[in-house]
Amino acid sequence: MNWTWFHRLGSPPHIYRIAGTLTPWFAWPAGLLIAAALYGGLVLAPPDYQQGEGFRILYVHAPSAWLAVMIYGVMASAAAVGLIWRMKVAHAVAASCAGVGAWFTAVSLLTGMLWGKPMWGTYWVWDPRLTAQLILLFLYLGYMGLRAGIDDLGRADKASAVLAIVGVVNIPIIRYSVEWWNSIHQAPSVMKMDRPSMPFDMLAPLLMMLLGFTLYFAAVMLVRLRAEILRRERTASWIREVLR
Amino acid sequence: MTEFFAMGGYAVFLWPAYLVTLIAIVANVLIARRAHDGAKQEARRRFDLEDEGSTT
Amino acid sequence: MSELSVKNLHVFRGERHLLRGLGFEVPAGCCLQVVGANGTGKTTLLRVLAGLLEPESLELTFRGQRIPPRDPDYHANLSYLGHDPALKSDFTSAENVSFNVGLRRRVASEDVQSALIRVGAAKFSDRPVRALSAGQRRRVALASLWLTGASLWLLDEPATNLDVAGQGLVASLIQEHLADGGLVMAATHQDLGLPPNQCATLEIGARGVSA
Amino acid sequence: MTAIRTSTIAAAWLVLERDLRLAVRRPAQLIQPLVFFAVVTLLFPLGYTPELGKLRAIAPGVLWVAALLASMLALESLFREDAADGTLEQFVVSGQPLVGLMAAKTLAHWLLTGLPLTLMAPLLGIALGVPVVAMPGILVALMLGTITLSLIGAVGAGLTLGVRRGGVLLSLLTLPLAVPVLIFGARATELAILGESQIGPLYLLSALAVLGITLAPLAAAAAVRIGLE
Repeated sequence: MNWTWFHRLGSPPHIYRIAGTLTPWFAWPAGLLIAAALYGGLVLAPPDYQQGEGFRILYVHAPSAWLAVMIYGVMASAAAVGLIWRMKVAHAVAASCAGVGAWFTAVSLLTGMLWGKPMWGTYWVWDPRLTAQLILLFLYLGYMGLRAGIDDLGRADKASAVLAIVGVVNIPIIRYSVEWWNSIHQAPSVMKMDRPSMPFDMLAPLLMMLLGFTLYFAAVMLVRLRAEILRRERTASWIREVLR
Repeated sequence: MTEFFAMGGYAVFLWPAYLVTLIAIVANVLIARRAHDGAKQEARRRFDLEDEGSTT
Repeated sequence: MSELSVKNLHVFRGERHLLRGLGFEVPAGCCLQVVGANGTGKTTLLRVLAGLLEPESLELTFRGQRIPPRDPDYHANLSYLGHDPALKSDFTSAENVSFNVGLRRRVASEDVQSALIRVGAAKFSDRPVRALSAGQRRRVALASLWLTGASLWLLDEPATNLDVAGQGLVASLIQEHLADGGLVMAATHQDLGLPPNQCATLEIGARGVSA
Repeated sequence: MTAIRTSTIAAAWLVLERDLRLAVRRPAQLIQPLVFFAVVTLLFPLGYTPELGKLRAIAPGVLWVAALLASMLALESLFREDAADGTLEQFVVSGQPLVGLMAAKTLAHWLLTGLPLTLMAPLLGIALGVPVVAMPGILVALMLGTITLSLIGAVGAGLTLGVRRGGVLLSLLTLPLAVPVLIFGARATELAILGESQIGPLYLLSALAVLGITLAPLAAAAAVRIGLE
């Protein structure tokens, strides 16, 4: 069984071209889905019996929180593939994820705080999910700090890959310990909403938004991936045609 | 229309939340685009350097 | 049949494609002198072969077996002497040698003393290394190299900081090692006084391809 | 001469013994984390209140945060000196499994930092109004927690080996990963002070320690190999 498809995945010019052609296929559906979900979430969905119109923040908070965790997972798996099979493209994928992940972790925190204020009267509430997202933000910042701290690109790729893998092992542990910490102190919990037993017209926009955000991430990541590949391929001859 | 924007009194929390998300979405698109253009320029500069290097 | 053969060695250091398709062979009992201007990749070559630096691509064969440069048995059979003599300044030379060699094989304190005598470091063997000159430290490092008795020696500028007598010591250690059927790769411009059949030269030019 | 190759355990023991002997030769470095631990702990009464009753309530958090930061302090030098004088390179080239040598170095760091901090904690606990009856509980919890801290710290120290002024980055990488230890440790200490059974958090701390012992040396070895390139 020869792994030609796998090795082709590893060849930068091939990936560079694919990334280029795929980007619009992710970008446009993402835009449509987000627009539709916005309309659905803000206009069609009925207000929540408890939180009234305020619950609509869910439509930006939950997708950002999902993106934050999902991106770290993508980053760590790309890092693992990069380390195990020594594929530069995989490291390039990991490098392309970090920035977007950190941004949306911050967004999930901010939207969480803006949601907490009307519900609990204070911007910051030590809700387990918000706390875990905060620690996740530090993991992202640590990853980006380590990458920035090492000059040699090859070494930065490998060192940050080890950190990403160590980080992803710790994320469930951190989540569990924060939930455990929250339960022993009976601290308030804002996010009762996101295990939705919501009616369909509330749930549909959320699912559309989740998918839209995911496709959006894929599109942005692919563009950054092309940049990262160019940075790593340096003087490879195939770049000449690309630049023409 | 105005009561739509009032969002049942939650406007002051809801719209900033959506604004923050919009900023993140737009910013990441710009960052990605700038990173790619920058990398292309960098590669072009390196090739010109190399062409000069080998011709002199 | 050669003890050590390298093929298709490519190494990138940051921007530069430092070693491009390097290939060479070192038969048993032979010393390969690696020469070239500074920054052309002599140290990089030795560090890659020692398994300290990951190359872009490399086909390494040692004693007829194709192995990765980080193979533990391959490491057990090699000694790498880099720019720094790998000594703890708070330890005495005897403690340093017994640790460095002891990490690899059982060693008795008499062996340590005889090694220090062999390299002329016996007189200062009880003072902490912190109090020694660079040349004296280099001799202590040579004592560990000699005592370990690994078959492949990867030496990066072995004679730095050494006086004329020290350089003679390096040459004699290498000759003795080759006589035992050992292998040496040394990045040095020093004339080791070896007969032509025991010594080859690998010139790494600006293009990084073996001359 | 056919030499008898040193076994992995013997090599690891050699590294452990070397680090301990080196530390004894330079005791100043041993004292600093302990003084730091004391100073940070004793700042809280000055910054908060002299009332022992109130201090007792925050004692667990204070002790554990101070212990966390103190053990972070000593991590900086775990690999840096060995990398500078070239000995760490010899570990990688020695033919001995690097994981074993990394485990030995981490154990040495715990014996020289984690353990002394743990033994000192009851003394500082008294200054925070902690009842003497709670001391054994605090000792056990801190002992387990500092093991995991050393293990996570070793990975962080390895990763920041190649980074100039990596000290701050080392803390930024290690502290988020140490959050579970802090949570379970502080809770175990709190239960000890209240005189209740602390078996639950102790199990969780032991689980973290076991996870750390199995995985951290692997990650530290990989990090060091990369850092030395």
